[in-house]
Amino acid sequence: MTVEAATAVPSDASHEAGDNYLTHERGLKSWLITLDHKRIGILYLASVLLAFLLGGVFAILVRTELMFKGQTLMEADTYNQMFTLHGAIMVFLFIIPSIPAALGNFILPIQLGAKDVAFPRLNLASFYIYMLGTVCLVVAIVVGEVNTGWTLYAPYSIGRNVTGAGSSVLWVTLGVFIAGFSSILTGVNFMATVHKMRAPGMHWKRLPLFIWGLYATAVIQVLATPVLAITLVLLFMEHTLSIGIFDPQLGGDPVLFQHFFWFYSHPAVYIMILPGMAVVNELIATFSHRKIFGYMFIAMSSITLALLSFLVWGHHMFASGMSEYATMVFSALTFLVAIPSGVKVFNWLATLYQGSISFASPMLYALGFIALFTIGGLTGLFLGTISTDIHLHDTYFVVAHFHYVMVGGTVFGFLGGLHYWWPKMVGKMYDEKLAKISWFLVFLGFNVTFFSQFIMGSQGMPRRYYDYLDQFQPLHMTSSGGAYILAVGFLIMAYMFYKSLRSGEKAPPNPWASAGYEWMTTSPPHPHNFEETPVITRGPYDYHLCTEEELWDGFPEDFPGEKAKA
Amino acid sequence: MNPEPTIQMPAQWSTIAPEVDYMYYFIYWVSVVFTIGIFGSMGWFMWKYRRRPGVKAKPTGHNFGLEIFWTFTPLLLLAYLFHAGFQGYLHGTVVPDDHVEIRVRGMQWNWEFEHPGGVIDTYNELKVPVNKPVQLIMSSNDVLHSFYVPLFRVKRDVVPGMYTSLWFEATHTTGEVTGCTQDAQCGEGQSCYYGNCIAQCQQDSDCWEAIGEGSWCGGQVGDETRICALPVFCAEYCGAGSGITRSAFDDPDGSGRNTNHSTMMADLRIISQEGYDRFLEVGPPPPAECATTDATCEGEECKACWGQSLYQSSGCSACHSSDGSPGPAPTWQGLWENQRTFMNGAEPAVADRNYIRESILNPQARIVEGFGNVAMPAYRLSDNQIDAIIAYIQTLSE
Amino acid sequence: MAHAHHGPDYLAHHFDTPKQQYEAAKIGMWIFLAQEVLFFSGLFVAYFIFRKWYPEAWSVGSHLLNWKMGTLNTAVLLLSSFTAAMAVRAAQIGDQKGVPDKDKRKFGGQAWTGHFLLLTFVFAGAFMVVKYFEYTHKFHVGTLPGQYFGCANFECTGTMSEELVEELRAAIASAHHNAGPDLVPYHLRSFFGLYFVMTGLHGIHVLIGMGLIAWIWNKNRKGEFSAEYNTPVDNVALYWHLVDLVWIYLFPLLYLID
Amino acid sequence: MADAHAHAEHGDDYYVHAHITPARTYVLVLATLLFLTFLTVLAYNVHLGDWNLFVAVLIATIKASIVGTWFMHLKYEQRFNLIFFLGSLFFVIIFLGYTVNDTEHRGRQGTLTGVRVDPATGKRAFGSGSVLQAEGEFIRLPPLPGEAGQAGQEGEADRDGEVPEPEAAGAAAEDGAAPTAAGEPAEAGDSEAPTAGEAAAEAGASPTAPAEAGEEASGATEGTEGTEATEGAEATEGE
Repeated sequence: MTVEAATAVPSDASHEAGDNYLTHERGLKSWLITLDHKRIGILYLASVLLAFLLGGVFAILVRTELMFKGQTLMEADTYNQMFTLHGAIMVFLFIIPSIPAALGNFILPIQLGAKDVAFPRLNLASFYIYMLGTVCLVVAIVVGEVNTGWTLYAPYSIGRNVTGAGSSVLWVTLGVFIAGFSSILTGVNFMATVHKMRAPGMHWKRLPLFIWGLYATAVIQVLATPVLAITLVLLFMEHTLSIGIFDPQLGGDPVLFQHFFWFYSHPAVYIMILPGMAVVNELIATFSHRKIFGYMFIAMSSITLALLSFLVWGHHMFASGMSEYATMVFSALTFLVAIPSGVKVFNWLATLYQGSISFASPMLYALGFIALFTIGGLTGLFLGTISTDIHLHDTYFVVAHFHYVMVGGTVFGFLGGLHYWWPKMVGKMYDEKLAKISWFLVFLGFNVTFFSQFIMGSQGMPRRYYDYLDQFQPLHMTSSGGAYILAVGFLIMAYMFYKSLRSGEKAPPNPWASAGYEWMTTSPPHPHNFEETPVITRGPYDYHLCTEEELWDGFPEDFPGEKAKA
Repeated sequence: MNPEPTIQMPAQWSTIAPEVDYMYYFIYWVSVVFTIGIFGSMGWFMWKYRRRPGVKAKPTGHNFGLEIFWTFTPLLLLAYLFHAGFQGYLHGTVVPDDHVEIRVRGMQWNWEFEHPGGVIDTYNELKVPVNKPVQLIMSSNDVLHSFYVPLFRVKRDVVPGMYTSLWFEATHTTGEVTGCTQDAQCGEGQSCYYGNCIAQCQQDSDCWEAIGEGSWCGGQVGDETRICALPVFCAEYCGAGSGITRSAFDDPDGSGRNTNHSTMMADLRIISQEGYDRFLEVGPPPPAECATTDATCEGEECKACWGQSLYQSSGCSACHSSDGSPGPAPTWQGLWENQRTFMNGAEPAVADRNYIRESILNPQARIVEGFGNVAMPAYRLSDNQIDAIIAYIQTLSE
Repeated sequence: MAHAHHGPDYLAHHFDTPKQQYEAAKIGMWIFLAQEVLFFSGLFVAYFIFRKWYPEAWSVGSHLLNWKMGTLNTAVLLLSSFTAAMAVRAAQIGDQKGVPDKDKRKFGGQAWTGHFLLLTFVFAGAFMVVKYFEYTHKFHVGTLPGQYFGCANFECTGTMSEELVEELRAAIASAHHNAGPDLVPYHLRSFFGLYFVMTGLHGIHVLIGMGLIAWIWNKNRKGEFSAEYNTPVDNVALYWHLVDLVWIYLFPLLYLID
Repeated sequence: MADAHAHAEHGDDYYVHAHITPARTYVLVLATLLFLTFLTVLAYNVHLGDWNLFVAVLIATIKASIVGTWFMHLKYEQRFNLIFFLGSLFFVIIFLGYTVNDTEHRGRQGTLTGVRVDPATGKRAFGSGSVLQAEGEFIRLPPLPGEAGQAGQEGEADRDGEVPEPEAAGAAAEDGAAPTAAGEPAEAGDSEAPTAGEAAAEAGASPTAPAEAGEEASGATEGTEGTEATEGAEATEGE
């Protein structure tokens, strides 16, 4: 490895050799008021995993209810609350912060060779803001009756003069509003960090693609989230004061709410998927031992996606009574999104070509990502084409499509990243065999769950239905069965990580023999990430510049697992 | 009779369905080609370049031409998709001139259909003529709804405070056209419905056999005879009944239908033009338990029965009692030909046929002394229905 | 390597140079300001759409506002922006001696920073006082948003207060777009809905700004800023200017559209 | 960045060198801003119709750029900050432009899609709020005390007690002199001005009616077509 220190001055005389961020300070307090981006990343990780668990429980309840025609578990109204909470929690508390705030917080400064993010206090603040938002959402769950769907469409969510949502919607609104600021502040922090905190020698063309992806995400977070905030303010005011902006009873326009909502929520889809793609770049390069093909094209496709994401929100509204002119423009622009997405997939394939492909568990997630994202992306064509969208809109086809993108994309990216960086984070290896078993179950379960939903959707099964016609019984049964397989896969994974924490083998600094910058430091990293500020002399994927030994054994210590295979 | 449904798409029942399906399958095959290409090459690379001792990855080169190729050639395909999709959309938007206009009102959780001439159909039942363009002009009273008929491939949100519209032209009837006037004139297991013989059913699969897959066994749940129809869904989420409730419409027939977003479904019956004209003439039919023949209700007994049914299903019972007990509105017991005094300055009058008729159609015209607190909504009922209610009120005074 | 121990006191441990720290802070602030722009944008979008749909309501609504108070507030905010800019300048010059350019040193130094910050604070307070009078008048009369329009003090008695009737009469008479004498546009409700949300959110920003200015003023009093290090003053002033920028648009759009 | 200053002797890149603007410039900027404020108020008092809005926005934009350039130091700021801040305005324009592309073009192609008032019949769409349906886009001012004989034609509004309707009922409740006007559709309907009469008639209908109370309110027109409503209302007054 060609890491050179600029000077030989030790970073901090008080640090003993082998000191790392986990052992540097001890006690609960040291965690709660930490300014270390790594610890904040871990805090986020724990929180989003809890949110994932909660959202997952709701998902299982929803699927169980739908397993049989008629009432299976719960009343129709309870069912409505379940899918609302599943959506709201998964979107706002899990997917959006998952990769940027949890993995990104941990990895981004290390990859940059920085000691911390630009604004550590802001970073901690954004975590607590996120927690405050979570508390509000939990209050909403406890006081009950949130049954608006995660989209909070007006006028149902206004709940005035119609059979609408009760005041618990206000708690959701508040929770999402607050959590949104967490997202904004993370974005601000990452952008400033990427601009100003890069290690010497790391010019923009040497930036790891993970960071390019997170940078593009941050741009969206900063520019789109405030629009959600103002939408929620208006909704809140409409609910409490009846200001007459979205409420047709008072001359407002409910379709305007959808414009406001999707101006944020469409870019938010890219807040979700771009980091997933970003992780996959790292995984593909590491486990193929090959420089990413078309580095600049991938980097620019991330930025392009971020910008395009602001231009296409109307494709959620083709059936909503929007004008035909707007429909035309939005449909045309929507197709442009396919271009950068396609570029990424093609480039990943080209990277695999002539590589040296290892099938370690993170790579399985990356390959799974490509497969599922391909399906998710191609089914997007059905929805971008207006005439077919009219038929498919608000059916299970849409549900399946966005689960393929968000679960098959983001969650697979997140899990791949979690497996990949787990040794770096906790300093321990995990049981590769269990990891592979759980991957298989998750991959299988996911496809069984959601592929059947494509067929239901095109056959005309509307979404958010508590009950269904006879003809959909077999498919709903299949879908619910898949959900259980998925759940078992996740349980095994949870056990696997738990086992690793308890009794995992000690991880070497670079278990995957990666050329990435973050593997240059110890596992777990030094409190300041690197003992000495690294000077970057090559790109993050320049495997051809690595020595034979580095490529096969990792560095600087041996990694038994990889070596045994070799 | 009808084009068979495929594993992916339901049967085609409207004139625009083939065009939508063509686009669907076009994209489907494009996707299949791409999927095979991507999965195939991925699988091949995974096998061919799996990690083996001593075999290094080849350094990545540059191929600017290739990058440009796969960045820009998909644009051609995408341009075509946009063009064709938008064209199809416009076909679904611009209505042919010789269409029938039907006014649709969505409300939690019922559909109300008003036909030309002001005939308001039974809740959740839409009759349309076959082979005739039908334009629906829709708006909603409360929250967003969405009118969706999968077999027609049409969908449009129903937005409060705004009109939306869609049109379709059905290509098949949901029954056989025989010009019947009584059930006896139709085959076994069929009902005579405005001159059309429509299959009776117990469950959806009966209708699949009779008129094709995707149809369903509609009608009011609880009726003895139910007849086949196409399902109309509300595709946009419109909530559940846990908030403020409007009791009258929560559970019109006590069967558990129409209490929720997922129960907001309607029956779509496609009948012959003659049958439709007849419907416009006589209005919606009495419930099956009251009459044996369609749409006509001969005899006071049938009318009173119908009236009682309407008393329940239209929500009158929420305010008007039928046994003389006090309520927010005057009781119907002993109402007939009773002397009424009014609070807003109108002359006292006798509750006769004309008075009851006015009270239903324009309830605020004269308000009975002591009942100023509740504003009764105006009801749009056909003449036959009003007669039935009057007959029912008469029976309560005997 | 420059670590916390090696640089000046104000240099945080994870930065290498004051310049890096300064630029990071500035870039962060500007990104945050861009966020603020989009935050307010939603209101302006709603404003323009409803303005196009309901011109009479907007026209009559603007005549129901007191443009003199609006003008006064604009002047006050511009002055506060000026003093904020001067405070930054004073902090940038710092207390260092021996700077040859006399003009540059005029109004410079810690003392002047404090004075200008205090002035800014006072102007901000004045703005809020004027706002307070405007709001209380509207509460009193009943020019309130949405369903509360016509309900003095949010108590809907079903009767419009006489003052409101008088004001409406005058506003309708002078409004450029109106439907005829004595015809009140229904959508005044939406106008005042937007008016209160827009000015209310702006007012909250002013209050936050006042808090920040007070905080910076105190830091300055303790002598934490110098010619080398004055980033917080700079950033708070930037925030304050943004608050001013928003008002620069709100004022004509709400008060002066005729 | 990090590489240039590993030594005790710091180069130019170590400390911040802010650009200090002369106080005179700031005073000049302030004066310009105050002058422009004066100008915008001046323009307000000249009746330019829709151009008033345009002029107001134009002057505001000039003022905003002056504040940005000098007070916020954008003139001396790093290029990225300038680009990003101005770039955010680009997204605002997209937001506004695309949304207006919808709101301003509804009902152009399919004349019935997206409009609030049916252009053929003048009927207002279901769900616009029963009050709005009944009274149209405009409400008459209630008469001042002493102006007898001008009964407000609004119906009594909130019988169900759910929707407080402030000025509806205002006059009706108090003005005992005209008991038949409020909530008395039959009479109003008989009046000689048929269209307005109907509008008034329906005003009495329930605000929360599930059926379409008062959809025929002819006074209900689109906001921009104020004249029709005016006629309707005046006709009522004439009864």
